[in-house]
Amino acid sequence: MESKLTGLQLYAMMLVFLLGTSIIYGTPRLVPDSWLIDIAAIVPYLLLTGIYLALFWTGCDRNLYELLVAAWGKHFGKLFALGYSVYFLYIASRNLRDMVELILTALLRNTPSFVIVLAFVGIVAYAACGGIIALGRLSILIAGMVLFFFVVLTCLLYFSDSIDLERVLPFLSEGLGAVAGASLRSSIWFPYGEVLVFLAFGSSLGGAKTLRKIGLFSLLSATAILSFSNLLQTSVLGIENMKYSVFALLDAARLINIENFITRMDALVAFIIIFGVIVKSAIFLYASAKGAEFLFGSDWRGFAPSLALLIGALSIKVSRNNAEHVSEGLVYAIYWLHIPFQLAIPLATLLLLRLRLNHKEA
Amino acid sequence: MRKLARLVGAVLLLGACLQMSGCWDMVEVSRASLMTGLALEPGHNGRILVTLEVLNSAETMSFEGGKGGSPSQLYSNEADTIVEAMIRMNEHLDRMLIPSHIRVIIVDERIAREGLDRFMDFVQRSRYVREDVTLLVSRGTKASDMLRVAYPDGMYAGFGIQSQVFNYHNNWGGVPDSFMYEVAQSAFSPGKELLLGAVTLDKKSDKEESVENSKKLDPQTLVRIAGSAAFRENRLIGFLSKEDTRMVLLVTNQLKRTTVSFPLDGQGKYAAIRLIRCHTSKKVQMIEGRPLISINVEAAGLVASMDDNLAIDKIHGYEQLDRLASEHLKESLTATIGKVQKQYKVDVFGFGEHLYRHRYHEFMPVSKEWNEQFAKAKVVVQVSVRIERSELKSRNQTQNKVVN
Amino acid sequence: MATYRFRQDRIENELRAHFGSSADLSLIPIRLADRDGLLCFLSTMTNSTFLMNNVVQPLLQASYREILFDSAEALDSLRLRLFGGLNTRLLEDPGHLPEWMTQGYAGLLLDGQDRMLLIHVQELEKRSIAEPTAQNVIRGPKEAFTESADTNMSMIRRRILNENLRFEKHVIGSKSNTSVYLAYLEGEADERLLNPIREKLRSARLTGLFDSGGLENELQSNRFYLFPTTYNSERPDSICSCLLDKRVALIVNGSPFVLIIPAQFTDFFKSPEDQYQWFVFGTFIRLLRYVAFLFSLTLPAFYVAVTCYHQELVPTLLLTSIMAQRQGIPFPAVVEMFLMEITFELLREAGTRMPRLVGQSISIAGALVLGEAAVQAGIVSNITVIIVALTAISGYVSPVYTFGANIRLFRFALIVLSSVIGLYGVILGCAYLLIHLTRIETFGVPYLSPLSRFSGKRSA
Amino acid sequence: MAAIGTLVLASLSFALLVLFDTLVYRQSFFVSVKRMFLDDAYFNRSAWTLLVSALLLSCWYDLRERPFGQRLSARLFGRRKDTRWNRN
Repeated sequence: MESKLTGLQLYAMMLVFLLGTSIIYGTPRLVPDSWLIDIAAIVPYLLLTGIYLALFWTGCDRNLYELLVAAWGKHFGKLFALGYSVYFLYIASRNLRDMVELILTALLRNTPSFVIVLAFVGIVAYAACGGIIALGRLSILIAGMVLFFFVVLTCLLYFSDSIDLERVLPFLSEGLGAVAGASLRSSIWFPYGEVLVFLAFGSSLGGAKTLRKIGLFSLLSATAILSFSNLLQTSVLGIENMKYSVFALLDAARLINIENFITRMDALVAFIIIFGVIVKSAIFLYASAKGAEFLFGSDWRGFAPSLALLIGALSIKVSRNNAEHVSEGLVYAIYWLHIPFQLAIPLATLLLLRLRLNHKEA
Repeated sequence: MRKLARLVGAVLLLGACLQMSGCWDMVEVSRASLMTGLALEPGHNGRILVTLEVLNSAETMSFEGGKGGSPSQLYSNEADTIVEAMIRMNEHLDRMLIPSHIRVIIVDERIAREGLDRFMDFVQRSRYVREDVTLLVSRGTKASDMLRVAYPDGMYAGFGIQSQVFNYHNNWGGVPDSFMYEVAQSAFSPGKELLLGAVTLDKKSDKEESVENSKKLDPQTLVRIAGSAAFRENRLIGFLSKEDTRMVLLVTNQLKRTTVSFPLDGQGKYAAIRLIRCHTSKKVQMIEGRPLISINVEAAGLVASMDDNLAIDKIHGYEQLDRLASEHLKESLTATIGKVQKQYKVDVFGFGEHLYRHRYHEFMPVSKEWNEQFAKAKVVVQVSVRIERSELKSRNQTQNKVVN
Repeated sequence: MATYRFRQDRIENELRAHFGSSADLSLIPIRLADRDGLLCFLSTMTNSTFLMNNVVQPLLQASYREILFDSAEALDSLRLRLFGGLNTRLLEDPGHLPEWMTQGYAGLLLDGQDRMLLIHVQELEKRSIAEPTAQNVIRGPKEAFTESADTNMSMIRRRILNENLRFEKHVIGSKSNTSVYLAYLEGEADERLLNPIREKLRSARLTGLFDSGGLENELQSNRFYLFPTTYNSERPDSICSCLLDKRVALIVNGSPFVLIIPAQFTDFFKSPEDQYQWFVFGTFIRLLRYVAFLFSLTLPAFYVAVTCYHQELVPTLLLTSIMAQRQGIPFPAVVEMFLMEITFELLREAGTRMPRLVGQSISIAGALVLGEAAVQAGIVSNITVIIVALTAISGYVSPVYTFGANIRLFRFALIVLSSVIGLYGVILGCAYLLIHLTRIETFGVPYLSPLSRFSGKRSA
Repeated sequence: MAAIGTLVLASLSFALLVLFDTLVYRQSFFVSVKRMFLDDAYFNRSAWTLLVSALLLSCWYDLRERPFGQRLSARLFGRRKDTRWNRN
């Protein structure tokens, strides 16, 4: 009864998914040329998505949780599936926390975060309950809006002549090695590794061949947009200024000033980021609801609203202040969550499945 | 099934509102008033005296129902930090203050000498203060006197000063546009020191300032632009004259349009050239430990006035004028750079930043004491002014004799 | 049981009992040769002159010609020879007679026959084809549908001279028995779309149906949809263009508005005039409609959010003039906005419900006097009146009138949201609307379907 | 089953948060458990209301599965067959 996602819907969904929260903070600025980080790390991304595609191809249209049970047997499989559900919930709560921070800084100051989280969670639950097809159509609209937003932002910045490409220099001041290191250390997991979530949709992805073609294409365009956004921020704010600004894109958008009338564009940035985070959180919620359905039996629509509220509760408790939030994400989350769940387990599952496949054929 | 999710959204949203009732960020506009100007002076024992210009919107020009009262009032308060002083304004002000529309921040000379860091953090961190706020240094007078100047027909001091600096910068270039944004830029980018606009006050009579005498033929007190203020590590070290500031803007490519007047042949005859577009390309390199700065200025202009009857209907006339203009510009440019090198020893031209950007490995070893390096740098200036047209008349009308 | 023999007097008493003392029942005893006969019909439903010329006259003349009225096949010969051209039918069971009479049939009865002859002589006063009132255009046909389904069908048939055009008749309403015609192009409309509609029409539980509006709720699969999922129009040319576009039309007898299923979001912004003009101008106007839709939805909420919550998003000069105007206004911005919105709704409702002559003066006087006086008295600020007027006007830009009603409801919701959590509420309101739009499906066709044509079966 | 599922997921994710707190603040597991659940109760109130409503919602969803629940929900939200609205 789950109908297939069309190509365009899948492309838009992956694009918005990849851009969702990484627009807010931009790639972590460990190296002066932060806009190179995304481009430098294209090869590792392709390897990572290659694993997922191979997993999907061998699993022939079964979703992630079924593959886990098929590879690891009933008990271990269920354990890993539980782990993945919690992992998706954790990432969703981190995304939600990113957005709440932006709202509390850019738009509202005294509103308690409870209200913001609650309103947002209601919307995400409603979006996720619509099923994957409605989410696909929604992300087409939002992908269009995000692209339009970047075009408008660049034109406005250009006309208020605050773009100065001189600020991008000195080019590769710390050499290519530093950039590659930074991209491996942080950027490969944060926006790109999470494409794993699409495996959880299984049959509604429309076949492995289309997934490979479209997945690759959306990955490349997401990298292009992200590095363009970083380049824009660097050319407007300058490398050093960007290092200490919490929301770099927001600071860049604040510099728009045309004839003292078209100014103060913070709302435009907040508008786009909220939509991006809605889609991303809805996808994560849908994936973990599917996991819960797989593990506990009852229909996933029953889980979606309560898991959404759970994400809300987690996002309030995930970190006490901004510094902890960022450091937790950059250092601890990578070693304790991203590497095992995005690299180790999928690779092991792939190998096990291949072994079982050869064993059965032999 | 979908009813469930919709029910969840609706019930919980309502529940939340009831639980914490009230609109947290609501500011009723008719009960609030705008902060449009900020003046900072040293207060008693190390505290900061903050003077705020609060707008009385009923009197501003946009509302014809005004009863002719002064469009803005000044309130001042003293505290250890600026934020606290601003927030505590309600000690003697009944309305809620909206900080997001400050147009001008005037820093007193005495505070600037101690260093800007003390108050820069709040201004950059707060989302209310925009990046295009004009930051000025008051020269020779108290900062709060600047905001006391009255402007005719409902114009308030904050807006007046900002448009004065804006127009002066665009038409003649004697003052940098000194946005808040530049403080952050110069603080971070190595090799470029901060240059802010400086304003002063010339008071004809010390009568108390009021709206009436702003309507008189020659207003008593006026805000005058006094060139610019040079900083080293965010500490004021000196003021530059308007002519020197124009040359600094020329080098940093911030000069929009200007008028240069130069002597023609020494007997008190002058020509004025209106420069429409000027562009400077810099080349900075370290030659055996000593920076060599070569500047190439190109400018396009038109003849504004000419006392002598140069033959500018002929080609050689234009070439002569070009040559004269270029030489004059070159002299004043080298003079300014020499003066800044000797007197202030601070690189407000951004040569260090250019070296940092283009020759990163040459700059890093000297980055710590770049100002000293700049002081002993060798400067080569090359100017080429191209005068394109002489507007309506070609020769000087008054001196044309029928028979000569 | 023995075949039932019709007796004139018994039928007469039955009909009188059945129709009671209703004035329009007319029973005319006639004598054919040596047989007694009865002509029964409802005078309001039949055209008496037509009846006299085409039925009674031939009968009387025929009575002394050679037609034998006592033979069993008398009715058959009568039917073929005398009433060849008319739509006639034979009836065995007298119980159904009243039902046929209400549909405009005249019953001819001969004593002793086992069957009765029914002649279709229905002829109702119809309104002539007039100009459209709700959706008028400058360039384009000026014909509009009328109340009678037959003329509407003829207007469609006139435009689409295609043998595949089908009109399926359905009867709806347990008490009113209104006839509803399902119009579609064979081969164009998809079976996956037709069957659910037929099934829905059959299972409609309405007691009476007097306008296509009543049918809209029935066809909507989920009552909580904020947006209308059936397009209605009184212009035959827009209906015909929809029919060619693989869609199905529903013509309700007695309603000038014809329904189109399934409708998409973009239909409500298409006016037929766009195709008849230069396409560039057409697209520009259509873009303008979308902008007006956004304006009428979010402008008041955006104004409230920006003036009350995010003053830093307003350029300084604009904010100073807003503040200058709002000096001394007793209400906070939210209450003021609500007041003005409700007064405008009041004015609009009064304007339409008032009889045509008085209506014009009320709406103009109301808007001017109320607006001006309120501002003079200092209850409302000028800028609020401007904003409310702008939103009210841009609410009517959509060619389909019913679409405007939904926007107005959601506008109030957005104002409440923006008064509680400011711009964040407005953004979330728009997000909810967007998600809602992408989730609406009518009969398997997604509401924003131009983005994705038939996306397979209905998702769960 | 939905209630149990949500409960398990909630407890596991909170355990994950506590694990991260121990790592980031380099304090013992029990200290971070105390800080997470017991300290500054006023600010935690919002998180607990969300958590409790999540669990209540999943219980309500379980209830709807059972026949008793269906009858209850039909009466509360169900759409009465011939509402006055339709019988115009």
